Amino acid sequence: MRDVSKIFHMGSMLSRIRITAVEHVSFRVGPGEIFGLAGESGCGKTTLARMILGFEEPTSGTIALRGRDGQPIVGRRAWRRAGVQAVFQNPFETFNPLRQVERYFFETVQNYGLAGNRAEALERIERALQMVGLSYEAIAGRYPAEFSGGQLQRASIARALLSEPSLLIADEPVSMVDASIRMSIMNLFRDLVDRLGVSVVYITHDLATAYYVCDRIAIMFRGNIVAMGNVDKVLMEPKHPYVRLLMECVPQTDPKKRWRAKVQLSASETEEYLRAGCKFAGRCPHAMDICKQEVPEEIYFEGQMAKCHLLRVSQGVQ
Amino acid sequence: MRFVKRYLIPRLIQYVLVTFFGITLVFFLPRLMPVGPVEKAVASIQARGAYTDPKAAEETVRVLREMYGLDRGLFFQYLSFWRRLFTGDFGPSLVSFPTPVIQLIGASLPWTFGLLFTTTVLVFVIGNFTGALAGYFRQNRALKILDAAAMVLAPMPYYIVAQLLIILFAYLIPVFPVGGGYTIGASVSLSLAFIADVLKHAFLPALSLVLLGVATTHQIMRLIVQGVNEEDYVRYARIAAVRERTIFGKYVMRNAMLPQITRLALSFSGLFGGALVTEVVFAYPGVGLLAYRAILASDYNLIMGITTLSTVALTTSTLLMDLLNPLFDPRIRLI
Amino acid sequence: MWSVRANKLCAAYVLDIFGTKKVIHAVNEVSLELRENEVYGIAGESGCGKTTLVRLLFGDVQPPLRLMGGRVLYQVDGRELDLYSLAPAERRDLRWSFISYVPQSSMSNLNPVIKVKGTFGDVLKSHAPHQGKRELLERARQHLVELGLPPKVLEVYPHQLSGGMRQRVVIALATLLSPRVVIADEPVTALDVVVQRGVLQLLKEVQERLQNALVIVTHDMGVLANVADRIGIMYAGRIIEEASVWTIFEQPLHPYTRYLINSLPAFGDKGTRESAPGSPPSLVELPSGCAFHPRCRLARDRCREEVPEFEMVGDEHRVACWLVKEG
Amino acid sequence: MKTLRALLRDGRFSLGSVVLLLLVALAVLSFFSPYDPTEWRVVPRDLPPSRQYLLGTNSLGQDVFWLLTFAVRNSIFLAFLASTISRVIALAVGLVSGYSGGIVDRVLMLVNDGFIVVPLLLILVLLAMLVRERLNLPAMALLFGVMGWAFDARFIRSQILSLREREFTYTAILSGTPSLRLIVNEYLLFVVPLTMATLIGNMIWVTGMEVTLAYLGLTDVTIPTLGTMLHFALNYQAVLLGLWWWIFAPIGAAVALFVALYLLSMSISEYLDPRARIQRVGAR
Repeated sequence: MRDVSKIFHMGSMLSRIRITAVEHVSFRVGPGEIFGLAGESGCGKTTLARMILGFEEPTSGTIALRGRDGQPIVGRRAWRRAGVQAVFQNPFETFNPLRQVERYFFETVQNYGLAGNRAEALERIERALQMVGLSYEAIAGRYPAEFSGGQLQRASIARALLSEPSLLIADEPVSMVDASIRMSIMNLFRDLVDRLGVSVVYITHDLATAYYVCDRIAIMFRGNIVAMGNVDKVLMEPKHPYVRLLMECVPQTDPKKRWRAKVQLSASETEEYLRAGCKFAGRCPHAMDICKQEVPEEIYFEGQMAKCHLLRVSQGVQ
Repeated sequence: MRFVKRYLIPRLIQYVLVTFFGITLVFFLPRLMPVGPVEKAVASIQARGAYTDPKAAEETVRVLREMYGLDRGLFFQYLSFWRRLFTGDFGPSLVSFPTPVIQLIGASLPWTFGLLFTTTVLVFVIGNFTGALAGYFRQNRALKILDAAAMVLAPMPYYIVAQLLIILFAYLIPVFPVGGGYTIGASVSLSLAFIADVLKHAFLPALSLVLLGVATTHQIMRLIVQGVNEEDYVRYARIAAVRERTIFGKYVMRNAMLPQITRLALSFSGLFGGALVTEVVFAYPGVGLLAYRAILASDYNLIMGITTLSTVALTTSTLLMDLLNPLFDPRIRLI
Repeated sequence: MWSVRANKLCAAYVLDIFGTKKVIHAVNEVSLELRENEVYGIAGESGCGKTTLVRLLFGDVQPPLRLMGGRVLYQVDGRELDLYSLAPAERRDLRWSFISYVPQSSMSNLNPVIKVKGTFGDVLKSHAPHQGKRELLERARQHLVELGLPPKVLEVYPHQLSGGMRQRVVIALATLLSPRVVIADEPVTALDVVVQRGVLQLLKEVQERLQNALVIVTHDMGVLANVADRIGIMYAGRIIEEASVWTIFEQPLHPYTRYLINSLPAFGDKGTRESAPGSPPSLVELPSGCAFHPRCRLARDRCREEVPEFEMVGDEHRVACWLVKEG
Repeated sequence: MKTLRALLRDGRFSLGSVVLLLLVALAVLSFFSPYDPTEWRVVPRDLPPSRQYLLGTNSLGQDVFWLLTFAVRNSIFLAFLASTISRVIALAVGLVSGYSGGIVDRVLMLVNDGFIVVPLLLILVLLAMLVRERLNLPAMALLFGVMGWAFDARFIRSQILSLREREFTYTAILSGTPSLRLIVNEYLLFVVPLTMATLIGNMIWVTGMEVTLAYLGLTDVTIPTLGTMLHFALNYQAVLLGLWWWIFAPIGAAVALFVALYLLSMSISEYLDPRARIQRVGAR
């Protein structure tokens, strides 16, 4: 059986301006799972993605990865070949506008030694493109500007799949794609997970699509994961006050569920990063003294995790 | 405090490093040449030994060898170069032996400084003004002619423009003197007549610098203003029907000036190079002419002194502009 | 009562890119009406011409954009004015006092080198040239207090404000002279959900206070579901369906609108959503007939040949689709 | 081809290229010269322009027109060679510095800034003074090339810095492309056109410096260039003697060369900067 799992354990990742971008974040993604990583801009989700991809080194902590065959992956090259690949936000930027799209496919095949000759390479490329609903013929000899955004995003996914990685990082893959074809890309991810058993980390600020596609989800706030668990639990029965606030603010696409109450806005973002204790304490309607002093611990119950002092008090859980 | 930590201290460190490295370059580059500078100077003195006092020549050679530690390693020479630099000692000049180099430079400096300061200010004011107008009113005929003139002038070397000015205003229409700092024989004093004389002599050198400086500044400012004109805040102010005059002054100009202030140091260093050449063409008694005399006589000490001090002057002017910048840009002041 | 009426507006960008002439038909025969005390939402994907439409309503037509036909009428204090037959000075006078604009939220809508009060002062001064500086400042301060914003924002530079606060300051700036129409173009696009909600809240509050017309242009149907009263759906430079927010979400008629609404993910419902096939057309080469026909599963011959008319099909509900018309 | 046609629609570009082509044609003519430019007293002295001596003759007994053809040839050759050398250095420093970042970047940029802050004219004068006797064209090109790269290296580096942050860089990394190949594959196409524009700008600088050094008498005066021609004209008091053709021939050619190159570089860099291009469109 293929068993893909990743265990993250990382400590304070110091960025240049000495603001902790990601703090003591741990989670694991199982094989064939879509794991959502959601939060507002600047919550550290992109830094986290860059660390998983190996573009940045964690200051402390470790990241482990297993291939589709269940073996642990070591080494930079293998990490990206059998380990983790990515799909980016802007499909028009994913490929160099001055180069033909197909060249990235051949380079990937060649650099990772995935095929012995050109015929094999072509076959492999064709297979990957078929999986996303394209064909080699459709991309041959064309430059990025000659595609639509949706096609390019599919091509980008196909390229990521070439080396049969165990994990796909999708960083806001649909936010730049036209609304009318967004869902077809989301459906594609679901389809790929079901068919290939690849895992996906879906990074987004959009909770609605995350709810649609994810199995489990982690909500990040100012470098911390404040809630994590099954997507239905975390989003539909939010325990952490921040998640509750988020859910209230997501504009529901139904005029029957219009907003009523007013919301309070955060003062300054840097201030929240530097805050000791719970980073959300400044805006939390239920903040207590302890929230401003101590970082809350992880509390597990009913299949979800939340970091909140309030929960310990009200639930009495460890 | 954040300003000091994020802006001031990095700038100061940068200043020290770049100055250090620049002077190091000045020291090592000549030594990478197939002919060593000191050997060359020694040779040229020895060559002249035939018709100068042989004792004095020998003395010079001895002093030079000792001073540069010629018989010791390069690193030792480098260290002693720095040691002497900190005491302002560049050794004796070879042309006017044994007058110290620093004294010669000191005597020429006011002339060059006066010329440079005046022209830099004029270039900044005139070039930015015409450039801004040309960038803002892009359809204006007169300004388009100005653009064309700037386009032809900008790439010229200072030397050619200076030469043309001499031919034009000193030979063909002799309204200005051909060269010099003041009429030879005039008594140096602070009288009105003398000052007028000095200004008359400085006019053509200054004009050549101003013409070229304005042409370049004009073109850059025009491009900057065209860019700023497309910025969101300018378009938004225009949509909000803010008066054109206010938009030009407070929205376009204020923002377009920021890069120009940063560039001022660069413009200064460009004019400095120009001044060196212009002074030679007009025999204007500044540092440039001094350097020229040093070249003719292979006066290595003097050239090294001038080059080193110029490096310090240029890095310092950059630092000054960096320090001035926050006064105009709140985004730097209030990081 | 209506305040702005657009009649068969057509506009195009005429580009001359080193000799090759390129015409982008950004807005085609758009007619709409903005009424007092309503929030009108314009929805569409990127490149559908919605920003151009806004510029036309506003009278901000500069090369390479060209008005190719149609009229825009303003109803100012009971008088009907034809925007494009007004003198430039008259048009300028209507800006901010009758119609004003909230641009896409970005860092750069406020002059970075002057304090916020400077920008407020400049706008006020241009419309009330005889008032003193102190008076103007007081007026700006009062306005901010009315909107529930801290007046101390006047004393800082734009870069010292957070993104959400900056956008709210811009909203305050746009409503300084109590305009009858406020047009907001993607006012919350770059903002996080919590801030987004705050900004929308402010827009809505101001609208309720002034009882004027607010136009929100966005690609985010969720935003419109929450604040709009009526919605116009744009596709390839045309409004293809217009109805009240309830009708649009519950009984969309145009196939494009249907795809759009039905593909929206919703909490509590994980059922599969289908996107429309294909991708939006380029405005340079529009398909013949109905621009949506290449992506429409129900397209008939007529759809390929004739542009459907934009017709009333029910109470305040207009659609441009042959299928709807022919049943 | 499309690019060339687009550029030719810009009046500045076509004017610049016409003038430059004329100058190149003049330079080519030197190969058919009846005289050896290094020899003196081959024609009568101080003759004004005439049918026989198109641009007159000088006090050294040389035909100014044919001398000019050599001068233009040598000056253009020198400028091109020197600028090519400095472009190679600038590209290497800019690409490596911009892509690798970190300590490599810092050290390279320190060197770079050192070259920017030193008064180049003085240094060149100093160096030329030392090797005056050996300063033939290739040596001079090397000297100018080694001194004139710093500004554009910084420019190229800033381009790379912004390219490095674009997503396709990460696509290439994820495709397993090694660093060196990545720089060549992904960035060179972006940087080369800009480098060409700086090449022309640098040629202006080199020619200006050559003229200046020659005027100061620091180059090998036996090689005819625009600078040495001027040097002789001034040394023989051509202005005072009224031999205007002698002095205006090199000045005219130099001015034409400067303006032509400048027009080309302005036009090309504006074409390459899409923002400026949009403005051009908007203006019509």
